[in-house]
Amino acid sequence: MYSKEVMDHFRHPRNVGKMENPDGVGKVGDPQCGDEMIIYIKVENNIIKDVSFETYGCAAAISSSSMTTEMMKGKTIEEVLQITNKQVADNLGGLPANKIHCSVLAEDGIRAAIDDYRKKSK
Amino acid sequence: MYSKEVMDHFRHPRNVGKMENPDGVGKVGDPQCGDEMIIYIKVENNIIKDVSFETYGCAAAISSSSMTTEMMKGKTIEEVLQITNKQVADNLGGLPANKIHCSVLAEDGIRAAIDDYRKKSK
Amino acid sequence: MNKIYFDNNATTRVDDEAIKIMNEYFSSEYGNSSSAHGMGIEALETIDKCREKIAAYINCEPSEIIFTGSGTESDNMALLGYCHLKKPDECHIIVSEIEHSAILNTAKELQKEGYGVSFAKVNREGIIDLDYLESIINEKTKIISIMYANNETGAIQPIKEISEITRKRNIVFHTDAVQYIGKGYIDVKKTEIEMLSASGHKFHAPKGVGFLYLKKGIHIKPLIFGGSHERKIRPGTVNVPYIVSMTKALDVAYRDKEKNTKYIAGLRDTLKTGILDSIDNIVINTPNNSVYNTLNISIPGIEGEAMLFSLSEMGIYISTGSACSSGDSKPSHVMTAMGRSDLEAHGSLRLSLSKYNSQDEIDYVIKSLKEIVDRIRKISPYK
Amino acid sequence: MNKIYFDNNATTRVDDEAIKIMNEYFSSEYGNSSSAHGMGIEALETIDKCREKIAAYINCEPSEIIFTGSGTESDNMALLGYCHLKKPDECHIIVSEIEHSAILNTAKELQKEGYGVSFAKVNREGIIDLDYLESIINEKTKIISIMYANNETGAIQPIKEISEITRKRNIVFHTDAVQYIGKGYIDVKKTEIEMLSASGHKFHAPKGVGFLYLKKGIHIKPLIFGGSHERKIRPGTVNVPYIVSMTKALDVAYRDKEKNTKYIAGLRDTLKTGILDSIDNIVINTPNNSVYNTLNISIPGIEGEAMLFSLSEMGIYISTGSACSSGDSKPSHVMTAMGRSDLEAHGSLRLSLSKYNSQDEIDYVIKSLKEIVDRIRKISPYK
Ligand SMILES: Cc1ncc(COP(=O)(O)O)c(C=O)c1O
Ligand SMILES: Cc1ncc(COP(=O)(O)O)c(C=O)c1O
Repeated sequence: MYSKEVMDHFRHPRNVGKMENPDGVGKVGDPQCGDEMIIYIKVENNIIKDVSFETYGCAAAISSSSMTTEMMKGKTIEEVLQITNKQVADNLGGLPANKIHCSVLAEDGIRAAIDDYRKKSK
Repeated sequence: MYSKEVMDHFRHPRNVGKMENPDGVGKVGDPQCGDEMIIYIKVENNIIKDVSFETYGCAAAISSSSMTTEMMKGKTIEEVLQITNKQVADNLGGLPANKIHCSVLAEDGIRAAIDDYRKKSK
Repeated sequence: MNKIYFDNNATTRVDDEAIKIMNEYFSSEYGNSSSAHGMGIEALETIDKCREKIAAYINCEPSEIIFTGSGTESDNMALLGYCHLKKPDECHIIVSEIEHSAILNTAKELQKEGYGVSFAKVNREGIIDLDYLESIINEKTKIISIMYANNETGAIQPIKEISEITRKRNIVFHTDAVQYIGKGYIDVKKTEIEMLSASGHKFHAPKGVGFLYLKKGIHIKPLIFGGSHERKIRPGTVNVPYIVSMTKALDVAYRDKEKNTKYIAGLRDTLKTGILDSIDNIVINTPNNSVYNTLNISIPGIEGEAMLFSLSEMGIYISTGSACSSGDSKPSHVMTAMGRSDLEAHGSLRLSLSKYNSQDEIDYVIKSLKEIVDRIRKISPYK
Repeated sequence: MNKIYFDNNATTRVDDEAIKIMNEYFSSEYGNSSSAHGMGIEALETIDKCREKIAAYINCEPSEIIFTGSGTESDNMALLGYCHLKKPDECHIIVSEIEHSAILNTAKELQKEGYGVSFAKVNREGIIDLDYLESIINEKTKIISIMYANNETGAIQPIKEISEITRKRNIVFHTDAVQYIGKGYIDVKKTEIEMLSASGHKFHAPKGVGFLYLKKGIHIKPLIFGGSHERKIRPGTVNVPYIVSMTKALDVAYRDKEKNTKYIAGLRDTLKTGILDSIDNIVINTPNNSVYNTLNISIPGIEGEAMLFSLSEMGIYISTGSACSSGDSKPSHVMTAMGRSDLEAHGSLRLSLSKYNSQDEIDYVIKSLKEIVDRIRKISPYK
């Protein structure tokens, strides 16, 4: 059902945890639907210096979060805004049809975190 | 399903066959419904001297005919008219509910044969 | 007593391979195909593999196969399900006079509900009269249901010709293939068919499982409501063991088709010749173009139940079109539709064979039949 | 990998005795119960003997038992079948909020067709609120359907009290006893019930067979039409092997009831205590008055599918009331009806045991659950 990559990121998620003094925080999802994702970022010179997440959700949601944070690290703000849910899913070796929304959530999470960062740094 | 008596009378029916010069013939039933019975009688001094039958029908119809002819033999006309379908069925050790109509046919057969005899001997 | 089972159009013995494969699904692979965990996923994969195999046999998509609990249910889903999405006064239905009660009584129910229903006639061979069929089609005709092969006579119907009529007129074509699948090849694309019913127990799978082929784009209203099994068209926990068994039985049927066809057709021909040679005044009700296992004859003047019962006493199991045995008052509607007289209809016997029958059995049946006919003819006013 | 199956409310492993007895009906006693010959009569006698046995277990007449193809079908026959003999505007129906989808979606279908439908509420324990139930009865209320025990929580409903309400008001009472039969005693005379649904695969019989108890004098419209099987209420060739198997499984269930109740309830209590002792912030969703095999808990802040999936990876099979696993968007309607928060509902797990489970399995599950909860809680924003 799940790919090896999904399994790996679910079992050993990267970049887990709340961040102290983040530069931006993106919170997306809805516990009513069974998923919520928080992405924390630290930005230096327009570059994602550090990123972490906390996710409430199924295995696909957790692994999508983990993969997304890995993909964000070291990229410029403009670059991370180019990340699509499709790329996340592809990097995970694909997701089952009924789990695609989890990667969409991750994409939304990136945007929300960047929005928050831009608001705060104005 | 069928009693031993029914089986016996079906396998070895008594008084089978067309009668030459009968005094009365009763024909009842309807091939459309899958059964027809002909009872032939010879009457002497108001007594059934001889009786035979031809029946088209199921095992219950054939054994009812056979039993009925056995019950008629040697009885007076008044006596055979007292024979009921219930007696026929009882003497056969009972009939399944959906086969009771076969014994009714036999009772009708007696009446028809006697009617025919009375008409002819008028 | 040895059992000689010549009633394979009523039901069949389950194939040994189809029994063997099913058993592990009772005690080991017993997951519910709706469960999200490993055992559930395995169960789902199992039935989907079955779906693929069955789809391949009739040349449709796997998603077009819906597993059901019987041929009767498949037939009802097709007919009731299709019509109940249409208004009664906008929907005219045609079924043949010789359909199984699963179609016939369903059509009569629709008639009661206000749908227009017409009945296609057959000729003396028990084969659909195509001209008559065309003549009863009207502008409201939405669905035609005609069986692939008849259960009483084995007569194979002109399915190709009917599908040309329905395709031309844009009418949905349903066929009850319960008596044909596994015995003949079916291709729902080559011969355009929109819906097709099948039942496992006619081809050496268990009783209580079947399927409906429902062409993509054809919508039916479910008969029952509940979970989301079988795309919500047929809810209820999926009967994995029987589906596996049915699939295996179909595999075996098509794997051994050539061999079995030859063998069983051979037995039937010997049976037919043997009966015709030893008993006179026989009417043959099975036409030349028939499934190879069925022989229906009439012995006018002998009521079928008396025959059936006498044979059963000897361990020979057959069926009859006479009423007496079924509690009904009229003889077989199929015999009547074929123009058989009352005596012929009540004297009809169906002998339907399978791969489990033998030449010895055939010989014994011919001999026994002759004896019984002789005995009962003596009793009957019709000789 | 060892399989630890804690999902017995989804489906069960078929009992060995129930497998054994069924097998001879595939290859030897395979007659069609509608056939008039010896093998048919034997098949009919077989199912009628099963009917007698089952009737005795719930204290009804054998003729009041109708064999069906599933619990879903039984439920639909009761609800659709009963209502379809009444006009929509003259018939108000009550079902509970916590019914299985086989009742819930059927009631919603009836609602679409114009019938009045009200939903009975439950309290925080998941038990019917009798005062509320009485308050929604109106003069058109014709039928109330409330389950005997709930499949997600195991909560046993106040069936006796409900039957007193329905009797007093002359309302037909249907109960879905799918999760109760075989685990508790049922007496449809003492506790007056007009219709009752059961499904074999919840008590160690196969999937795809069930029955409906239909009290004499209560009329329902059949869902399907065809032959005269099951008094024309449920046509289709009768599934003799599964009926035999279901009957044997019920025999075994009631024969071993005391022993198994004690054993399984003991396992469940150890499981409950073990979980409560090792994991904090657990909500118990199974009330005291429940079937003895079910434990439903919520671990708020952990989404159920993540748990289910992690356990499944370790060979432990359970179920969850979270949406993610079923493709739906909302969490369990039962949890919501019980006033559970979204996080509680999405974090609900059902562990349902059977006689095939062991103390070792319980210990292993407690340990595994704790490990997984610890791991996933670290990832969750809700600790
Ligand atoms: C032609 C035909 N259609 C439908 C059916 C019904 O199938 P089932 O017995 O599986 O309901 C049968 C046999 O019973 C049949 O012969
Ligand atoms: C309470 C309840 N009712 C009905 C059903 C449906 O039974 P079946 O799966 O046999 O259709 C189930 C289980 O699936 C159930 O738990």
